[in-house]
Amino acid sequence: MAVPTAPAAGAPSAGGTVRHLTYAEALNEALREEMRRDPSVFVMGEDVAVWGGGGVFGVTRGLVEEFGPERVRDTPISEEAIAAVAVGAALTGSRPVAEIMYVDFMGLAMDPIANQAAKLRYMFGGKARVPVVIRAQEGAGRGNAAQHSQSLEAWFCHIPGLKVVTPSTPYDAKGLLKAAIRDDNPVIFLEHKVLYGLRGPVPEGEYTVPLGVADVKREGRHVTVVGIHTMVHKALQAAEQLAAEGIELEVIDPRTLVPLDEETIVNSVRKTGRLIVSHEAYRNAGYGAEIVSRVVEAAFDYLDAPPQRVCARDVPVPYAAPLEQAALPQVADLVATARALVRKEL
Amino acid sequence: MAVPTAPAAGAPSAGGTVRHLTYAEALNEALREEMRRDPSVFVMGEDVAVWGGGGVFGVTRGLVEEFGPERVRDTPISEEAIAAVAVGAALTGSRPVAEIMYVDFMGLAMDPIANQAAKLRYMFGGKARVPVVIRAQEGAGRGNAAQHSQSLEAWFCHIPGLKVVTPSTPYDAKGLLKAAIRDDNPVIFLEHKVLYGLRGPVPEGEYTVPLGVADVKREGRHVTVVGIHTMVHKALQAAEQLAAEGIELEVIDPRTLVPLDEETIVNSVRKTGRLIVSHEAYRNAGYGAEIVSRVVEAAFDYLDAPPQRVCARDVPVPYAAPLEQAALPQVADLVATARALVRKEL
Amino acid sequence: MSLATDPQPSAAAQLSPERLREAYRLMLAIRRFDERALELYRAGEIRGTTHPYIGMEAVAVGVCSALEPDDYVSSTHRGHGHTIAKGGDMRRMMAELLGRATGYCGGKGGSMHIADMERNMLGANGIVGGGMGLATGAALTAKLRGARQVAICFFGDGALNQGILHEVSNLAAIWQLPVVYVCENNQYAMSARADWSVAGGDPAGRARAYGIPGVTVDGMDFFAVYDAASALVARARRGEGPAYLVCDTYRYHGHHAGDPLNYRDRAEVERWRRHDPIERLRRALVERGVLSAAEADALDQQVQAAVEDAVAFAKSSPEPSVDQLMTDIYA
Amino acid sequence: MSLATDPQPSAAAQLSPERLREAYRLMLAIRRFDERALELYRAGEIRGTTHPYIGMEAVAVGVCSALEPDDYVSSTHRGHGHTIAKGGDMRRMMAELLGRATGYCGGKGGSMHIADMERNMLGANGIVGGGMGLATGAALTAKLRGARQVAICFFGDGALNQGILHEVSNLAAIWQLPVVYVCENNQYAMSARADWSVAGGDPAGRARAYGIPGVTVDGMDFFAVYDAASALVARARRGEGPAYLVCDTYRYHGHHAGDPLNYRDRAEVERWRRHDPIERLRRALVERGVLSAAEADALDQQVQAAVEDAVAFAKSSPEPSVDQLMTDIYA
Ligand SMILES: Cc1ncc(C[n+]2csc(CCOP(=O)(O)OP(=O)(O)O)c2C)c(N)n1
Ligand SMILES: Cc1ncc(C[n+]2csc(CCOP(=O)(O)OP(=O)(O)O)c2C)c(N)n1
Ligand SMILES: [Mg+2]
Ligand SMILES: [Mg+2]
Repeated sequence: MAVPTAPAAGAPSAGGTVRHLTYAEALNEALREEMRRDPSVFVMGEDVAVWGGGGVFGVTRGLVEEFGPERVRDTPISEEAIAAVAVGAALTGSRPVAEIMYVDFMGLAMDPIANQAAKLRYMFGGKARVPVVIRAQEGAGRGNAAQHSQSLEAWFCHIPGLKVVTPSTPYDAKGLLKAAIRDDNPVIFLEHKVLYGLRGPVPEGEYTVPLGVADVKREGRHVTVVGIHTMVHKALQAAEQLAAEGIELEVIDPRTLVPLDEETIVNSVRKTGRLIVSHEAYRNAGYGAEIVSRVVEAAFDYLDAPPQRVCARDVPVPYAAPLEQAALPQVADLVATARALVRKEL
Repeated sequence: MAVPTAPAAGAPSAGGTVRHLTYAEALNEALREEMRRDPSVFVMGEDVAVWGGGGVFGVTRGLVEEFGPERVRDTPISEEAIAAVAVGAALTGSRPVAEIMYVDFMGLAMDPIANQAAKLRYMFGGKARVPVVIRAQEGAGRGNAAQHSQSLEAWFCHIPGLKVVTPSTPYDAKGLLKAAIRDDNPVIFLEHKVLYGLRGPVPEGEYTVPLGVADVKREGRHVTVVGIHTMVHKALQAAEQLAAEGIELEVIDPRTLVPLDEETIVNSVRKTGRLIVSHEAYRNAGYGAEIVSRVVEAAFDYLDAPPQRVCARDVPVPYAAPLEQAALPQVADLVATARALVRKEL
Repeated sequence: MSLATDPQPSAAAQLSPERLREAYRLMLAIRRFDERALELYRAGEIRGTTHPYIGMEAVAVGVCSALEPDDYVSSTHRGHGHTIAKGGDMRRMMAELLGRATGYCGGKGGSMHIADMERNMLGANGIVGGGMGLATGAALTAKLRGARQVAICFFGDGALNQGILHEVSNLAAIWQLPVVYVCENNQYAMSARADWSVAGGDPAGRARAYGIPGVTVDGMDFFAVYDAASALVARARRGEGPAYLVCDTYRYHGHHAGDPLNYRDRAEVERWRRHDPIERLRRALVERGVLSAAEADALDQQVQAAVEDAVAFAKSSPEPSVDQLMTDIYA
Repeated sequence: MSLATDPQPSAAAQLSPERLREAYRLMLAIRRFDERALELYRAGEIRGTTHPYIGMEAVAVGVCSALEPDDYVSSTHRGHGHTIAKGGDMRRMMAELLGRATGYCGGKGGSMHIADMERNMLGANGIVGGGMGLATGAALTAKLRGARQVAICFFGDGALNQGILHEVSNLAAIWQLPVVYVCENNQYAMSARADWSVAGGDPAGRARAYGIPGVTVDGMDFFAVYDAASALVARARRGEGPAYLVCDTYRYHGHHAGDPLNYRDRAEVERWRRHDPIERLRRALVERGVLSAAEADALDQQVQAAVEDAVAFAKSSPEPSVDQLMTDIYA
C-alpha cells in the first residue's frame, strides 16, 4: 500500500496533536466523536457490536462499550430492513449510521436507498429531511471473488437525492464521515477494504472535510489523474515513477463523487490538457465516464489528447490472484497510459 | 408520439405481410411465437395472466388462454423472488421471461440480477448458462411521479454478464424480444411505457433483430444523435425541424446498450464530427456518459465540438405536468443543442 | 389471540359522543373525497393514477381514532384515507391531486406521495411495502428517544408477500419496537385474490411466526377495528412490542380508475356493500342517540361542501412554476 | 409435526450397509477436507476466506443420502460439505480453493462459488440467501418439465431473516413446488446467536405460517436427519409441495479462519462436541455390525489419503493463465 499521504492542502488545522492512525481507526474516531456530540446519532448493522468488539473491519470497535446496545445495534441478516429502518429513523429525527457489510449486498437495499431515502424530500415538496448515512466497504484485491469485491458507487451516483463519499486516506475518512453524519441528506459512505490498514496522520479532535471539495494530492503539468480510493495511491506511485522520466502527473482525489468538485478537476485539465480517470469499479458505465464527459463538456478546447479511463475490466472479479490482479487497474497501467498520452500515442 | 418509423434498414425481410401493430402488440406476438417454438419458454410476473386478460399494458394479453396457467404464471407481489426464481429456473434449463411491472421496482431485485444472474456463469468457470429475460418498462411522461417514471438502464449496463435491450419501435420490439429469449445469457429487456401505444410496421411471423446492431434511423452530415427509447422519436422530430435550416442530423438508435454497436456510432461521428446522446434517464452517471466517453476515446481527432448530453435533469421525476415536462429532455432541447453545435457555440 | 391483547370491550364504549361524531365525519370525508377524486380523474383533471379508499373507511378511521396526535403513520399507494383519518387537510390534498403549487407536495408528489409531516403522517408510498421500513424506523426513533409514541404501518394483503415485511417484523420483534402492522385485507392485490396469494391463508398467523400477536377483525366495523387497535397500540406504548392487526375489508371500486375489473363479479361487490362501514356506524350512532338521522345527513352535507371547497381551492390554485423544478432535492 | 410428514421410522433402517458405509465415508471426507483446508488457509495457500463445515456433517450427508442423483441442491458460503455430500470431486474442490486452473471453476470462483452442475449442485453462494431463489427456480423447472426431481435449499439460521426466504416460501407454497428448505441451525450467524436473531425462537414455526410442514430434528444425528429428509423429499416428489427441515447443529470452528470467537465460550463448544455426528454414526454402525472398528479406522485412513491426494493434485496444478480472464462471461 502507498505511504500515508499528508493532510489535504488547506485542511482545517485541528487543535489536537497529529497521530498516525489507520483508516479504520480514523473512522472509528469519527463515529465516537459524533455519537458523543449528538445523542440522535446511532449505529446499526450486522456484527457492529459484538463481533470482535465491534465490526468485521474494526470500524465500530469499542462503541458498544461506550454508548451501549441501544445506540450500537447489532441486526439480523436483513439488508433491506437495515437500510429501510434507518431511513425511517432518519425521517423522524434520528441520525442513523447504518452499515451494509459489503457494498455487494447493496443489491438487497437499493429500494429503500433509491426510492425512499433519495426521493422522500422531493416527493414531499421539501417537507422532509433524511439525514441517514449508509456505510459499506468496496473494492477488490483480497481474493474475496465476484460477490465480495465490487465497487458500485456508480449505482448511487446515478440517483438524484443521494450524496456519495469515497475517502482514500485516514485523514479524509475521519473528516468526511463527520461531515456526512452532520449532513441533512442521505449519504452513501463507501470505504475500501484494502485501505482499512493504511496509516496516516489524523489530528485529534474536531475537524471535518466538507462534501464537494476535491483534494489535489500532487501537482504536475502534464497529465491530470483523477483517482478513486486505492487508485489515488496507485496514481501517486505512478507519478513517482514518471517523475524520473520528466513526466509530471497532477493527482486529484475527488473525495466525494456527489457532489463532485468539477471545478478543481476541470481547472487541472485546462492546465495539463490530458486526463486519466481511474477506479476499481467496472469501466462500463462507471463514474469515470461521467467525469470524462463533464471534462469534455467543460474543457474541450484545452484537451491535447482523448481522456482515458484506467478502470477494472468488465468482468466479475475472479478469485485466483493472477486473474484478480489482471482484472484490476494497476500502477503499470497508469504509467503506460500517461506515457502514451504525453507521447501523443493516443 | 412520433409517426411510426420504418423497419430497420437491411432488416431481414420476413415472409409474412406487414401489419401496423402497436409496440405492445408486437411484444405480445414475440412472446406468443417464442412460446410456441420452445416449450421451455414461460412467462411469470405480477398480473401477467388474469389482469385484463394479460398484463397491465397488455403485453401478455391472451397468453394464458393459449398456453395455460402453468406457462403464464401470475405471482404474488415479491419482486426479489420473481427475479431470483426466474434465475434458478434458467440455471436449470428453463427459459423464463420474468416481468417486473415498473423498472423502478428493480431496486428490490438487484441482488438476483447483479449477483446471481450476471455472475453465475463466470464464477462457475463457464459451466452454467442463465438464459433468463427480465422485462420491465421505464420512462416518464404520464404523471406517474418519482417512483414510477425512472429509466434505470445504467444500473444494468454497469454489471458485466448482463445484456441490456431498449427497443424504440414495434418492429424492433418484436425482433429484439425474440432474440433476447433465444440468447443464452441474462437479458434485461427494457420497454417504455409511452411507446406501448405506438403503431408501426411489423412483419408477420419469423424474424429477429440481433443484439448488438444499431439502427441508423436517418442519415445526415452535421450532427450524430444517439437516442434511447422515446428520444429516438424526438430526435427524428428535431431532424425534421432542422432540415428546414439545412442542418442535417444523423439519428442512431443503438437498440441494445450491452452489447453496444460502438462501430456504427463512432463511424457516424467520424463523418459528422458532432455528437449528442439523449436519454430519459438521469444525466448524472447515465449511459450517455459511457457513449460519450467511448466516442471521445475512439474518434477524438474527428470531433469538431464537445459531445453533448440531452438527458433528464438530475431530479426525482415530478408529478405536475409543467414540472415533469421540464425535467425531461424535449425536442426543443435537441434542436437548440444541435444548432449550437453546428454554429460552434459550444 | 393472546390475553395481553384482548380488546377492552369497553374501549369503543368509552369514546365520547364528540369523538364518535368525529369518526363518522372522517369516514364520510374519506368517501366523498375519493368519490370526487374519481370524477376528476375520469374528467382528465388528475394525472397518473389515483387509488380510491372507498369501502375501507373503518380501517383508517378505526385505527387512527386509537392514536395520539404525535403517533406516526406510514401509508400506501392508497393513501387518501390514512391522510384524512390522521387529520390531513383536504384542500392541500386535492390541490396535490390536481398538481397545484398549494398542494401538500407543491405538486411534486401527486396522489401517491402525499405526506403530512406536521401530523407525523409519513407519506403515501408508490412502492408496495415502501412504508414498512419507514414506520419501523419511526418506532425505533420513538424508542431511542424514550418517547411514548407508537407507529402504525398500514399495508395491503398484497404487501404481505414482500420480503421487507418479514425482515421488519423480525427486527421489530427482537427489538420490541412500538409498531403495529395493520394489514388492510381488501381481498385483492390488483387482480390477485388474497385467498390465492397468501399461502397459509391466515395473514395474522404470520405474526405468530415471530412470536408477536396477530389479531383479525371485521374491517367493515369501526368499533371492532377501534377496539383491537386500541389494545395493540396500548400494548406497544407499554413497551410490549409489535403486533399485526388484520382488518378484513373490501375496495368497492377498481384498483384504480383504469381497472378492467375482469377478475371479480358484481355479486361479490354487492355482498360486501351490504356491510358498508359508514352505514353501520351511522345506524349504531343513531341507535345510541349520539346522532340523529337529520344530524347525520347534515354532517354529510357539510362534508360534501368541504370537498367542493377543496376542489374549488385546488382549481383556483396556480400550477407550480418551472423554477421550482430543481428545489427540494437536497436539504 | 403433521402426520403427512412423519418420518417412516424405517427409512434409515432400510439403508443398505453399503449406503451406510458410504454415508460414514462422506461425513469423514467432509471433516478431513475442511480440516486440511483450514491448515492451508492458515498457511496462506488459500486466499479470501473459507468456511469450515466441521461439526455439521450429518446435515449435508443425511439430507443428500435421501436424494436421487438428479435432484437439485443449492448451497451457501459454507458449501464444501454440500458439494462432497452430493458426490463432488475433492481434487477439483481443493484445486479451486488453491485457485488453480484444474479447479471446479478454473480458479475463477474459489471456496464460495464451487458448483458441480453435472451433479445438479447449483453452487455455493456468497450472498446469504442467494441460493434460495436458485433452488426454488430449480423446483419450478422440475415441475414445468413434469420431472420427478426435488430441490434442496440449504441455508443457515442467519439466513432465516432474509426477505427472500419469505418470498420464495410463499411462492413455493402456492405453486406447490417440490423444494425442501433445509435450515442448518448451527446456533450462530457470525456473532449473532440464533436464540436472539430469530424472533419467535422456532425456525420451523415459520413454515407453518405458510401452511407448509416445519420439522425440527437433531442435526448431529445422521439417522434423524435422513429420516426427516426422506419423508419431506418423498412428500415433495409426490407433488405435495414444499417444507422446512430445521437441523439443530453446531459449527465447531469459527465462522471462518479469521473469527475472533469472542462471542461464545469453550464450554458450549465442548458440550456440542460430545454429540459429535461422526462419532455417533461410527458407534451406531459398529453396534449394528455394519462396520468394524478396524474398518472404520481404515476408512478414515483412506479418506485422509484421498484428501492428501487432492492437495497434491491441486498443488501440482497450474494457476489459470491470464488469457482466461475475459472468457466465460457470456455464453
Ligand atoms: C414494489 C411494487 N410492486 C408492484 C407495484 C404495483 N402495484 C401497485 S398497488 C399493487 C397492489 C397492492 O395490493 P395490496 O397490497 O393488497 O393493496 P391494495 O391495492 O389492495 O390496497 C401493485 C401490484 C408497486 N407499486 N410496487
Ligand atoms: C447478503 C449477505 N449479508 C451478509 C453476508 C456476510 N455473512 C456471510 S456468512 C454470514 C453469517 C451467515 O450465518 P448463517 O446463515 O447462520 O450461516 P452459517 O455461517 O452459520 O453457516 C454473514 C453475515 C453475506 N455474505 N451476504
Ligand atoms: Mg389488497
Ligand atoms: Mg448459522
